[in-house]
Amino acid sequence: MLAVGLPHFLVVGALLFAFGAYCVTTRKNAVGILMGVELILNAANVNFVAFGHYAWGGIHGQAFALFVIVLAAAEAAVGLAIILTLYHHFKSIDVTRAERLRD
Amino acid sequence: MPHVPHLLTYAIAAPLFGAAAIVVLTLLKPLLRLPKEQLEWASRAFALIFSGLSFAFTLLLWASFDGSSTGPQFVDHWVWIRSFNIEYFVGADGLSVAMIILSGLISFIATIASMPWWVHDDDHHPHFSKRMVPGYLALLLLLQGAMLGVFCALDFFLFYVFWELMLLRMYFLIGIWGGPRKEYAAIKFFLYTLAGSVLMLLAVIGLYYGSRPMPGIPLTLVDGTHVPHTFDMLTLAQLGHRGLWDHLAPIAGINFARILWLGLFIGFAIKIPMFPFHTWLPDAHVEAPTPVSVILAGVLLKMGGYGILRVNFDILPEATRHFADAIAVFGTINIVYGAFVCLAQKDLKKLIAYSSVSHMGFVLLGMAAFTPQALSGAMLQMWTHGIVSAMLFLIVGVIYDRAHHREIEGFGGLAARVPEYTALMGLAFFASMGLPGLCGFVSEFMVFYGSFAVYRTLVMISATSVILTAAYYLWTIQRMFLGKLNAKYADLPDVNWRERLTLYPLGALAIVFGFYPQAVLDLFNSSLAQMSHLLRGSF
Amino acid sequence: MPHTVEILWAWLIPAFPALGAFVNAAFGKRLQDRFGKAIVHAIAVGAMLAATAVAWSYFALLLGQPPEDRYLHDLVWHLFAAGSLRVDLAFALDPLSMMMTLIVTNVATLIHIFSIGYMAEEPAYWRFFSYLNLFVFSMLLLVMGSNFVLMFFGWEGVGLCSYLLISFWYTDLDKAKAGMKAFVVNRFGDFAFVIGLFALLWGLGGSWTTTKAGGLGLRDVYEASPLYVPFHDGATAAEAEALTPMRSGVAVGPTVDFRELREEILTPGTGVLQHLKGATIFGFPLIAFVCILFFAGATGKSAQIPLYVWLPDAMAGPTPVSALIHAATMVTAGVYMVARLNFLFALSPAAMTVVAVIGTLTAIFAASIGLFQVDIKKVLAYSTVSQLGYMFMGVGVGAYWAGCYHLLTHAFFKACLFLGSGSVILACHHEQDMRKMGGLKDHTPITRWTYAAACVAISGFPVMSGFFSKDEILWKTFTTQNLSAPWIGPVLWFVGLVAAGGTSFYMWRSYYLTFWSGEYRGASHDDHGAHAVAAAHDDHAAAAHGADDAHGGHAAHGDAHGHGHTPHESPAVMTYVLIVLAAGAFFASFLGLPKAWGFDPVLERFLEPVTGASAAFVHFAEPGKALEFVFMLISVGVATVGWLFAAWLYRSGENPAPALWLARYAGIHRVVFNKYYVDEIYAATVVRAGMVIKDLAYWFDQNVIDRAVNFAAWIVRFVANVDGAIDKYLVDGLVNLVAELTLAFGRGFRKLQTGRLENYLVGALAGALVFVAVNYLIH
Amino acid sequence: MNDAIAQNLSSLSAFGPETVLSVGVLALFLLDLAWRGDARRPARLTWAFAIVLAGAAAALAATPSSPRGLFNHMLVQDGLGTFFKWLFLATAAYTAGIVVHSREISSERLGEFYALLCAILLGMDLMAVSGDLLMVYLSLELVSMVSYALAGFRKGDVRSAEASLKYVIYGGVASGIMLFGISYLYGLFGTTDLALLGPKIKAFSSQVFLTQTLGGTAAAQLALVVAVIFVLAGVGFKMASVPWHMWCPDVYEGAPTPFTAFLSVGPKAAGFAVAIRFFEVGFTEVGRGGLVNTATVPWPAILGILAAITMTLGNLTALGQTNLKRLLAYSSIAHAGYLLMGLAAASVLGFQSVLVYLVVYLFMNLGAFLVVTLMAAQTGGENISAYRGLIKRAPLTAIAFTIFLFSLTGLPPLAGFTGKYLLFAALLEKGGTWYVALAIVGAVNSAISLYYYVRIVKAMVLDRPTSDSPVVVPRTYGFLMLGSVAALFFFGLFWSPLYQASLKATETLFRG
Repeated sequence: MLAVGLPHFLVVGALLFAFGAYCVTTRKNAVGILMGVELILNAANVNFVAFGHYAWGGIHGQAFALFVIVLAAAEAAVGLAIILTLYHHFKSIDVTRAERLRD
Repeated sequence: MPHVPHLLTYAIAAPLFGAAAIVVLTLLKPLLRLPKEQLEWASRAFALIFSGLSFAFTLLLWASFDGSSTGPQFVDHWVWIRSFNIEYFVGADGLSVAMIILSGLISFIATIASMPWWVHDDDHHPHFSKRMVPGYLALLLLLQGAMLGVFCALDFFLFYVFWELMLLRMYFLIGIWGGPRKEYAAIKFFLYTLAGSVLMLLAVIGLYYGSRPMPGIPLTLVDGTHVPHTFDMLTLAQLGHRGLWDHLAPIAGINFARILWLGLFIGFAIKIPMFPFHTWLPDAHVEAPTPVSVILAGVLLKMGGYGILRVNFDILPEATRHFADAIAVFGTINIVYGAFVCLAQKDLKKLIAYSSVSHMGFVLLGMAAFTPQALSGAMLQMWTHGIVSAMLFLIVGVIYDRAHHREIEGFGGLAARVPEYTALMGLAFFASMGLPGLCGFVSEFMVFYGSFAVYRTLVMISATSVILTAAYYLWTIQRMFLGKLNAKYADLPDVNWRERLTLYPLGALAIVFGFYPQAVLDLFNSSLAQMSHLLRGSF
Repeated sequence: MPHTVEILWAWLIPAFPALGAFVNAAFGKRLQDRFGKAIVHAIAVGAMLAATAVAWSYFALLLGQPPEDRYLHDLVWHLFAAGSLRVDLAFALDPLSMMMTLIVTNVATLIHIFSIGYMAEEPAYWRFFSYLNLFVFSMLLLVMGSNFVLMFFGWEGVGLCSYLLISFWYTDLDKAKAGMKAFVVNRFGDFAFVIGLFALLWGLGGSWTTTKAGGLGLRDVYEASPLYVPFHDGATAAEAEALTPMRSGVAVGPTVDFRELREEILTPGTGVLQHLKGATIFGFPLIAFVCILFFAGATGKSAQIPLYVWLPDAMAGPTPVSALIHAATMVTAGVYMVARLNFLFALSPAAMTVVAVIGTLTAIFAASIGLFQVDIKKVLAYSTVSQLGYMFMGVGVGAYWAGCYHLLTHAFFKACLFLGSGSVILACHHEQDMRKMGGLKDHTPITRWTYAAACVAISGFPVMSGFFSKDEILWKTFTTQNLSAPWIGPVLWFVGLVAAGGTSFYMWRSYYLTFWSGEYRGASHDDHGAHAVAAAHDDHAAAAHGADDAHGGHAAHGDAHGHGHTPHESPAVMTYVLIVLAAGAFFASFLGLPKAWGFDPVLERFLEPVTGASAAFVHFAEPGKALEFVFMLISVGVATVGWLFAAWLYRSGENPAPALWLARYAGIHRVVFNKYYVDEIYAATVVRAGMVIKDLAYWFDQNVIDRAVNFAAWIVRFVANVDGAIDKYLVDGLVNLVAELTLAFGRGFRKLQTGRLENYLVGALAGALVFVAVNYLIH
Repeated sequence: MNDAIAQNLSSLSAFGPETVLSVGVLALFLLDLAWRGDARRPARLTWAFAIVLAGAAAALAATPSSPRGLFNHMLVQDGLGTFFKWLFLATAAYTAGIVVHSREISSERLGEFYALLCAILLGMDLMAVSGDLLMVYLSLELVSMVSYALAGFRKGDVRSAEASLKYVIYGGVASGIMLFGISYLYGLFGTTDLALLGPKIKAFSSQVFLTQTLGGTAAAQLALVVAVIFVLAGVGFKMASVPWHMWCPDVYEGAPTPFTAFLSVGPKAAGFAVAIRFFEVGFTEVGRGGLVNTATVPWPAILGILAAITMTLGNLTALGQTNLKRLLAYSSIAHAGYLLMGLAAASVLGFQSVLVYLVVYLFMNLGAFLVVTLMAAQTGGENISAYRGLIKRAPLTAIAFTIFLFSLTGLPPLAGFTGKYLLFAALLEKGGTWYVALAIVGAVNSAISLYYYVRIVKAMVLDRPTSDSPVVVPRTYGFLMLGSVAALFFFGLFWSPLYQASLKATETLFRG
């Protein structure tokens, strides 16, 4: 039987991070990018929880993950608010439109 | 002569104080309801008084200086920034005393030359002596204080601070009150010299951290506190004499002392200016107003030579020995190359600027030879060049103020119209070309004599400047003064009193030091003999 | 060391002229405006008279000493010192410098007096006399200085005065250029002189160290410390000893003092002589190197091949100047120097040969050019060059006293000739072309007779001093044994003899053309422009007037010359001077009546203490009195042939031969008349090279160094792809491949900041990953 | 359990400034609402903000700085934290001084601005005293999130909106990366407490368990490198160091100028505070005669390379800028590079030099932004061309700006020189080829930086003015400029006090 252990979770975490990274670097949609950020944060969460459970015990990892979840929500809120403002200006949430500030 | 306490501090502080007075007066202008005119004249009076005061202090220094002693005299020594063992430490010794006096003299002359006198220039381009007068004079005084500070400072950090200070002042003096391409010239000057001085800063810090107490050489502050490192240049020199730097860990496989030496030397060489770091000089000179040119040529270039003697030679003798041949070669290039470039000049001021390049080459060549004659000759060359080049630039200023151009070919036959001016220019030219009986000769002779023992071929090459210098100066005289009078200048006025006040003293000095150079040599001969001993010592 | 007489007031001799020069320079114009010209020349001549008086009084003092002690020394102050180098401002009067001092003061006084008349119409009278006094001051420094440095002070000082006086009428650009040429050409000589001096001093530096046969190398310098021991710090006995090591009671080591140098070389046992003889520099024997360089310096000042080109042009100066500087005094400085250093030159046969050969060549070369000159002053100029050649011949073969004697006699007769020509020129209203003179013997009798007397002297007839001095030189040349090869002497003698014949011819030619050859031709100005040279000289004259114009003096000038075109004798103040000089040229004979005639030459005895220094090294054959008489006869014969030939050709003014020959040998004439195109050759080589190098150097400065500097800035600029604002700062421009590459690089940098968020994010992530990778890999 | 509560309660005594600020945030929001419609509202709000700051300062002064852990080692109390808190307070006060006369923050929203500023201040304070990576993350997020809001504070301004968008996304990614790194650190060592991490990292090679779990030393090593670099990315984002700097010019340009001013000093300093703690505690120990790098990751080299790249890129890119805010943004990137040199030195003097430099930087950079704000308000121009001939229109402002710029260049006798001197001194004290090379890079960069600073000076002093109308300088600005100039001169000539303060702040760091 295949025992699910720490390495598996770590691989999942790394994959999530990679997907998140891919997402933020390729999406043109601001909301999509924000989702990529969420993926990255959750990749970290997976790591925290997995490490906490398999390697160190205690609730430290889980607690950390909870904080992250809360903050991720807050960040998403702020981010969406700003995207909304931008939408008022550009009537679009395509970030490639926002390139007035450049050299 | 009575020993005046804090003499050097007074000399440095007088111009700084004058500048402060002008600034305060300017700030109070609205309060006192001073008319612009009155403010300007008050500034001028302040400048003359404080610059003159500073000059008087340096004269007093000359009168009471003991040339036979090689240690520092008139020392002022306080702890300044204790946490870094930085001290306010000024003093005059054989290496610096002549330069201190020279900068006092030239500063005062330059201040006189900054007085306005020309009434009918057009309103769009007023004469520099009438533009933003308080600012100009305050900067000029600050520059003078900083220059004196550089020569007096015996704490390396203090030295560096003064060094950088004068850089900034110069930038503004050229940039604001200069000629048509002033911005280009100012920024070129600034970048060039800043590039040199940042390297210098690193080397200064490197020396500081390389220093450590040695048997018999404790490192202490003036209050007796023992410290691990020091900025005291005299102590650093003692450490250098004992070969401390040669034991520092090498950097990238290269002797660290030599890297430090190069860092310092490039900073100074730019000031001298040594080929190929010289191209800022013609531009800066051409664009600078006359008094600034006077200071630039008369004092600033000497800082390079002084710095090399004080720092490279005294603190890093071993590396100096290693690089001596290179210095001599560059000195020779300076001399000959500068002279040839002079021949090609059409702008009078540029010609004189390049002649400075040529003449400062003697300083390099003389220093590289290490013999007491050559070292004394190099120092004397700095002194005489200070006097003569200042006079030359004043002379250029005279004609520029009148004709509003400096094209040599644009004049002709002026001797018939302005005989006094012609005579003064002739005197300055002949002094500059090293005619015996005028001050340039003795220094060149001593440099050649002292260097011939070491660099025979280089001296022979350099001595061709005897011919070239005569050629370019006489050619200039011929083109400007001889022949038929150019009708455009039929009404050219001769020198006026303000110009006489600046030119005659310098002219007289050029003759006096031509026949009695020993008066100056006595100031530094023993120190330089000692240095010569040191540099040749461990061969 | 022989006894030295310390004196206190020798400095007065140069000081009086210096004072005169200063007063006239500073206040002369105002004095002249207020009190007239008399006050100016009163000051100048007064200064000269005072100096002369002091000089004579010291002459008396000198004669009072026993011959070996005739050395008066006056230390004024230490000029400068560093290390073991010590240079004094000190004057020394030994027989040689005494002779020179007397020549300078007396002849100069006479010429000052002559100038009162000659320059009477010059508005810048005060300037002229100031320059003259300054010249005398410098010349006195030159001859009286006790050391090389002071001699060099004078050496350069006379050069300066020569420059000032040649370009005295500076509004004429040609004259100004002549002055510049004189100075710059002289500087070539000075260059050689100082190098020679440094080489000598360097050689002496190693004189007491046994290992350094070839002088000192870089490392040796630091070991052979005596040259460099601190001056003030010579505290310990060892250092003091090292500073001035004593050998055989004489301080040895580098010294600029003639006397000390002589002592350390000549005193047996110091080892200096042996050292110098063995030393080499750049592979040459040191002494030959030094002496030849010194002589090269002399060729500049004394107008010898190859640096003589300036002297003919120097005739642009006022005629008294030509007489004083370019005939009697300054140009003899080189001869004086060689005579002064006879103990050095005598050590090197090679150097002596060079001196003698160059002197002889100059004598014949200049004489040949002199044959065809039409400008009276040019004739005299080439004659001077030629006569200086004789002097060098004399000092070159080792007959130092003979060279000095010729120097003395030449001072008289050449000054007389020049002043005579000045008188003629004044008579002909500033006409210098002899073809426009003629028949002056009736108009200017005193000038004519003094000129004739001087011609007798220079051509070498045994009634005047020139014969004795020249013949002594020729005789010594024939008998010398001091040159590199024994046959050189006789060959030089023969060449010198031919030159003497030429001298006789062209001097008499000038005499006949000027004073005989029919009637005065100056009235007709028909041939204006017919001869380029003549035209040029007219221009000179015109320009001279132009100069007066500039000083607003034309009216006065016109009045003074208002009496048409008739020549007139000069005022008494000038003619008396001519008479005195002619008499001097005669009486100088008694100083050097030859041994062959049973006399003991006075001057030879007098100069013995100086020239005797080399006695041990110079030798002459003694073929007997009979042969000497034969040689004298040959000399006289050659001179007579030259005279008669000139008389036949030019006396009547109707002999068609000159014109005929001129036409037939036009090619040769042109070459010789144009001084063998030496000036043009110099222009094409030395001057051209200088001009090319200067252009190259400046081009290099502007286009390589400055661009390199700007390039550094440009790199920075391109990296940032700066907009036009910065262009203003760094406009010097540089477009090349490297800059283009940098530009591309810069675009890449700029691209980073696209303003596009996703690129930023890629940057952030990729940056982090790159760092991870790099760290992981290098770890 | 009671122990923990007791400890938390006792920790509160050292939590004074933060408490005051927390209360202040709420109070300011409430007052903003309460005074709505009042004509004197801006002045009263400013006073209120000043009172909050004063309260925080008083609380800070009353807080002991003897080192100890607070709240279960979530926070620490030590000299370093106190030093930074003072620095932040000063920055906030200065910013308040700037904002009062800025046209970019409308008076209706002033209260909001102050409240948010207070919140950032709270976040930065927490950053400076974070003793645990969790706290680092939380406080950093606090600072970031409020910053996003403030960057887009100008309603209706598209550039402001764009700036805040870029900021929020970039910041989100950066903090995500950092968090991921933290997760690995936690995984490797089982703790996020910085004080505990240190010894564990030092004993890393003996971590048998992990090497087995993670499949060998190499993998563990990779994990550690990833972790450290990722944490550095989060911190580097705050410091604006390459390659995490790209948000900086755009945000600086788009954000309201007073906030840009604050941003250029406050969060940057906070980033350095975290960096000092993270790298010092985790990666060095005190050896004989100095600090020794013990970690298996060559972090001084990483930081050194980062420093060199950051300052070079910052300076070179700044050369071409004509918009002053953008130019100062690149300049601030370059300054991050200079500061990184101090971290790279990994010595007491290195950390000290960072602290001193930050103080000096506060005066000169805020001074520069003060002038920029003034000019934007008076002439509406942010471009360099708007500064032409300023010396004629506002001589004292021009002189003050010149002094700020020269101080930024690092010319004596101005304080910028002091800072730079100490940085170079720290490098050369360490010695060795690479440190000397880094110092030379720094020196050359100083020279390059002069070039663009002087361009501004040149425009102000040498060029002809575009308009003759004088620029009116509000009195507050005048005092601030004068004070900054005085401070720059004072710290340039007598920097012993500053140096002593930094010594006091850092001496508690190396307790081992």
